[in-house]
Amino acid sequence: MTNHWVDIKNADLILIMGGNAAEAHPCGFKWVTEAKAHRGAKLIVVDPRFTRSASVADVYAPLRAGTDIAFLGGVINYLLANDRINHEYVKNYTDFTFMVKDDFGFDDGLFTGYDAEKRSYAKTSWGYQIGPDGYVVTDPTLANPRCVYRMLKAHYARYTPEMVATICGTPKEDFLKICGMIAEAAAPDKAMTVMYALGWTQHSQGSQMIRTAAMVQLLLGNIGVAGGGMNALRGHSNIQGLTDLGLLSNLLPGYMTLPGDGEQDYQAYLGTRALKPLRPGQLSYWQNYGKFFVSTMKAWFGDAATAENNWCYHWLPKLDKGYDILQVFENMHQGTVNGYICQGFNPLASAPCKVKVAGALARLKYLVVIDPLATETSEFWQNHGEYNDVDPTAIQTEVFRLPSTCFAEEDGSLVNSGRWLQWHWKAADPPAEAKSDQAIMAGIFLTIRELYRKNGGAFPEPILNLTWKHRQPEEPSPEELAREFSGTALKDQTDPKDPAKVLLKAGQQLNGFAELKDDGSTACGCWIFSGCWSEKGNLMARRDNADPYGIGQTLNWAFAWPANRRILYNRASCTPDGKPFDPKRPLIAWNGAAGAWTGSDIPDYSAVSPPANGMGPFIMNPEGVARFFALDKMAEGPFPEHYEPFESPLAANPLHPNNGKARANPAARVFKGDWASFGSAEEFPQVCTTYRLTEHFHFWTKHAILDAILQPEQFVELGEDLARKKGIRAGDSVRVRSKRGFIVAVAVVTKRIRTLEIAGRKVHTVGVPIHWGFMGMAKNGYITNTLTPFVGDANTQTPEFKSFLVAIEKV
Amino acid sequence: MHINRRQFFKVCAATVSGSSLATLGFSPANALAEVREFKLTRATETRNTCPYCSVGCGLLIYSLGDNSKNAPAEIIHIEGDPDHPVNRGTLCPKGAGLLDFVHSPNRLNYPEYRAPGSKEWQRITWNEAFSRIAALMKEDRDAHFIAQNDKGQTVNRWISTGFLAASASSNETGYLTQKIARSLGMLAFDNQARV
Amino acid sequence: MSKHALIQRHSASERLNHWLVAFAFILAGLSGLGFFHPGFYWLTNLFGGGTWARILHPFFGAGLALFFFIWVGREWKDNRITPEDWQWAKHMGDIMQNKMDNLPPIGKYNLGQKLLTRTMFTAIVLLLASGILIWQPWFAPEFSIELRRIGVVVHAFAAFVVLVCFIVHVYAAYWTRGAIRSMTRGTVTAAWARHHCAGWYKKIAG
Amino acid sequence: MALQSLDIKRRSATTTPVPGARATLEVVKLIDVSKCIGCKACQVACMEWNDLRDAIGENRGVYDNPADLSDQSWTVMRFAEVEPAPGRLEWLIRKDGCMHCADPGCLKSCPAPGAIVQYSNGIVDFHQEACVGCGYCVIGCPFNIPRLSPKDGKAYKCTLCSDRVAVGLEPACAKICPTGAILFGSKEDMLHHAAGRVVDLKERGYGQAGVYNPPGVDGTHVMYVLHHADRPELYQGLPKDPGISPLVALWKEIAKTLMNIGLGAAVVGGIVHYLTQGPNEVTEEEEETS
Repeated sequence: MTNHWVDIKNADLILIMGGNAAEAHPCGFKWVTEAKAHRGAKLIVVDPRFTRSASVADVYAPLRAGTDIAFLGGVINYLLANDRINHEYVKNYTDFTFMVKDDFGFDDGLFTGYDAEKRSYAKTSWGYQIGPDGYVVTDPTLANPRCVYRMLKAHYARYTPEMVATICGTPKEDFLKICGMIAEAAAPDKAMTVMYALGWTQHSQGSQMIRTAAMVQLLLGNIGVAGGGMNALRGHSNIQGLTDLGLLSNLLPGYMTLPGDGEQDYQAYLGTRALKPLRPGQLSYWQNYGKFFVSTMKAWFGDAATAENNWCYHWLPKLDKGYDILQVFENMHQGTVNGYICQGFNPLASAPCKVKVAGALARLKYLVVIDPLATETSEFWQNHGEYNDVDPTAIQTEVFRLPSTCFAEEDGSLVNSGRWLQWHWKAADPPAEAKSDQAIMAGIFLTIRELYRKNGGAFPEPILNLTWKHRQPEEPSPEELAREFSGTALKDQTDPKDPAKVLLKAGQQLNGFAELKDDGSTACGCWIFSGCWSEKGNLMARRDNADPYGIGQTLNWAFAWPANRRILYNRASCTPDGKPFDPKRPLIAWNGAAGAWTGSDIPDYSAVSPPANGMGPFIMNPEGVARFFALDKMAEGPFPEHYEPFESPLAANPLHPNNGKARANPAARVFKGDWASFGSAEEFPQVCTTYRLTEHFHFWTKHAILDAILQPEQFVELGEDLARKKGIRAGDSVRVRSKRGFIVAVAVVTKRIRTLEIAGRKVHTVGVPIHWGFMGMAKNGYITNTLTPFVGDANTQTPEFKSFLVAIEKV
Repeated sequence: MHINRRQFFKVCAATVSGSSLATLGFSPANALAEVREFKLTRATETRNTCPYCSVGCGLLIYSLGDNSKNAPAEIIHIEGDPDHPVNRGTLCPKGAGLLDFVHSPNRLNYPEYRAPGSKEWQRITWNEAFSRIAALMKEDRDAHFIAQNDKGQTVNRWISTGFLAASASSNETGYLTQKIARSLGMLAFDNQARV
Repeated sequence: MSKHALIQRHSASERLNHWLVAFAFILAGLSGLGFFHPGFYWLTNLFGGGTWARILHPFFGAGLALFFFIWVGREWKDNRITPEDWQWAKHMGDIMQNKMDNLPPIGKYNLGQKLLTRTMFTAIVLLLASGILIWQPWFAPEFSIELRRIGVVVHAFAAFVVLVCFIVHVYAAYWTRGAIRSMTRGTVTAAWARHHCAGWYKKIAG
Repeated sequence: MALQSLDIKRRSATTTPVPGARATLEVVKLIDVSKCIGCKACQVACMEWNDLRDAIGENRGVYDNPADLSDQSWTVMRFAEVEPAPGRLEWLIRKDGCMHCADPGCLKSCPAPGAIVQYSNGIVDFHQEACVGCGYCVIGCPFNIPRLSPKDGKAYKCTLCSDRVAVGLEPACAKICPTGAILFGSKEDMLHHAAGRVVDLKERGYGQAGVYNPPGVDGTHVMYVLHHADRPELYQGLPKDPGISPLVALWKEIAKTLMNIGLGAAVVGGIVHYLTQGPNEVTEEEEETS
């Protein structure tokens, strides 16, 4: 979330699309009802299903699963065509005036540089025109057809309301009504917030859906303001934190990235990351990358990390490609992975195409499952009848199942969607012999380290030198680890203006990432978390909920990264001359007397840079402004374009009916063997989408009796038309088949799923909730991911769980 | 039977009083009409955070006893933390049912091992688990560690063993896991951000 | 032998039947009155409290119905209403004042008794039917709440009727000297028979 | 003993006045159906707080689960997909449970002294230790709420968390409700809040929005805000004009009194007759002549 949960109450308009906040985040959704109650806010829900969110919406419109770019592109077209945008905002805070390279182009669904063989783009032309001064060339008149504004307008001119209706099936009048409501939020004193979740991410073009919505928000001037923003409702309690800490194939803590094979030179590695400003006077905060990196290396490898060895740069593994979960299961399926460790993750149920995942797991030599609960993954080798029909004797995998504690049995911090690091306290001991995750990781690691110490082995240095300064080595305490990632001075830190003045003594906790150094004198395990445990103590444990400005900014509750800032890009809530766009909901403002930015939030800006300096509000971008034109950052192009889901009822992309390459995302990775696993609309005519129910959390709460009572048995939802056609009545048992397998479940026949008119034909949607499996207290069911395709978003490799094809029949 | 009007009224009066005697006079003893005893009066309260979605709702966990030496804490009730700025004491159905997650019959109690081809679990000790897992990992790492790629570039990666990090473990666990995974050279490393 | 000639009015099995009815009636009545009005709730203590009374009452009631139906079956032929009965009814005022002369010769039972039997029969059928409607936990859940509401009203009303019948019956038995003896020892004197049921006496005496 | 437990307004099957000198604050639980997302958190909170666990059932082709109230489920969400105007789909979700009527039909019907009490704050509570399991409360209730337990035969229903309210807390369901669709407070405050909600709903196009506080039972201590107050039956059969059934009134109020008098009259009539007329005897002389 760029903003945070409570801030939603400041919105005038709420768009829930690509998510179902009422269903999946009810306690956060409370702030929608608050906005409605106290600001008279309106709620719009756009979803293939009439969801629980829709049940309390002012306006609901259906669309076909996987067509959100078409819908939002239509909104962009409406806003630009009718000139309903925040001019002052877009002109000053976005790349509207920037000139795009002349050789960049877009032709019948493909951008320049496409290599059909590799299914990827050479992105050299995807850039700004750079002038002789090293800065981007701009056209403040916005007249040049190569300026971003003109190119954007031209690109989305094709997304007419008629085209939206054709692709999405959304009735034109509903679409225009929603456009009109959204356009209202272009007023400087109005804010729309966008709440989305996996309804956008889980598509082969999910990242671009989110980008399209972000572009709408930029046009309206709604990024960085109270009640606005792009608010990703993260699915799990600490998936934000684990992502922040870089627990992904290619990441280091704080969104630093691991080097690729080609980056053999440390300075070159820094050079491509510590970017110089692209416009005069810009902060380009990533210029500090070296400080963050060195401090992390010092935290990890201590005295072994020196300037001479480039802070152990080569101790880090280098990437030849990304090893996301889909790639790893592909490799496992190919037989090149021998071991797998699942720490509180249940991939057999969570990953796409169960048959492939189960087959892959069976090829492992060993599998370690660390979990408080008996998960499906830990029993993938066990025969559970129709739900997991395998032969244990044929599976040669050694499996370990290690009991861990649950939330109530440990101390520690979690990062919520609003980036708040919140500390929690242990209430009871774990059952029987269960151990904390830290103790389990320590147990495994220290045993390995001892083996390397005794017997040597492949490249033991990083293992032997990993810092391990814990009072109880076999159980590192959460407090010690939190202090480590928050950051410590390794040497006395002196005032740059007065070297005699010691600001922090060696061994003291840092106040924040501004104090990090690239000379090895500071250690910080995760720069964006820096300051969460300072000399003032554990700020994550703060519990002062005072809200002095009355707009939900509780700065003394817990700690928000970065730097306890609650709303990102908050400089953009002010006009270029430093006054709030909406004086009733000020976040920060330029305080001339104090010579600083002050207000209800920590400025996301150089706190003392006066407006006249012209520094842009998007300080992490070298341009200082937000980008409509994504440069080379996205796999499938600088402007989002609608592509059909890999399994679509349409034979062609209505925008590019004659270009087969532009039917589905041209840059999405498809493994060789998986092309055959896509089904056709002839065989599988219904659009299927999978989702959560509010009564359950993933594959987890089915183990809790109270929640098993609420939704005891697997079901699928279908509209009345389709039910009539198939002779299915509510309560009947039905089989839902995809090319990859089938599930059997109870039918819920509902008015809430409408038949859509797509490109002149009727398209039915089948909804499949995900929560059942063959373990737990609820009735056993089929793993929903038996049905889903093994293809992901081109940028994030998030699987396409939200739109694929099935056939449904009565059993 | 000679009952004149006067007699009739007399009879009626007698009947009413008789009826009253029978019915009102023997009003039953008052049973105690007391509400159920409040069950948290002396329970121990601990602040926590909901482990499910990312709203990060504050929780109050109530456990039996006062944490004295002879009374191991047993969690008896969980409700929302009214001080929490986001949830303000509310919870969703999952959070409301956390008690049954803590006490799920499917909680794991001991390290277990399943041998190749076996149809069942066997209970093992933590030491056995750590020793065997460490040996398997080291064996695989030593055999498949890639110090240099085909081009002779230093890459120092280990991709034949993968790691899936959780979605609900703490930052402290995540940080420790990140450190350990990278020190081993792991790249087949992912979390539950996507699914 | 008594000094007066005795006539068998009720056989041993009839008497047993009657007293089974009476016993079941008293048990059902005592256990049910607590639910009829709170003032009688103390009576439930006789059965071990309210819950026991609730559990037992329907069984007493079912027993009552069973024995009563048997009784009615076996006494039916003596309960048919004859023209003499209507003649007899015209003397009601006299009868109430114990003036028993000039009565028509009626059968074994007089019209009052016959009507009482009919009333009680009807009431007990209603009690049984409505009782089943509200019999927890066995039958009640099978019926709609509206039907059960009718059931409780009918049950209460029929119970009232049957209780009034009971009071009348008991009083009449007490008032009519010799009647109780006929149901304890089975016999009445010939004079009693002639006095109360001349027709029946004639039939018996030949 | 909680002070509040003594502040009783009515007590089932009790013929003498109950201790009622103190008048406590009248409370109301306000369920704003227009804010309810049907998440069922209230169902869980209710079971969790009251130490109940309903059976893990099955899906019957609808979202409603458990399918009905029971001794283990004192509240359930009832889902209705309706189109009050053609083409305008609404998913109306109502939290069903005890309405805590000001004139409770259950209490009126109950024959067991003290098994049902109405506190002066308006809560109607069942005391299972005094309950005899007759099921009359089920018959008396205009909303079909109480359920007999198959385990112990006693009647159970929502207590409005009388144990929590007694110590100054809100009911578990009201506390938990993530969208604030369940509020708890003084009757005055709740009516005021409800009036504001009705204004908001009317502005949003629900011309017939209103508060459900049926006069047929003298009002309730659980009230609804409805978008379609003119058609409560849309909400899975919420009764339009509920009241204690005339049959129950006939049974408990008129009939019993009259019948008591009737029985007394029969007894007294007998006594009077005997005293005035004496026994009907066969005279000695008659005996002699036979």
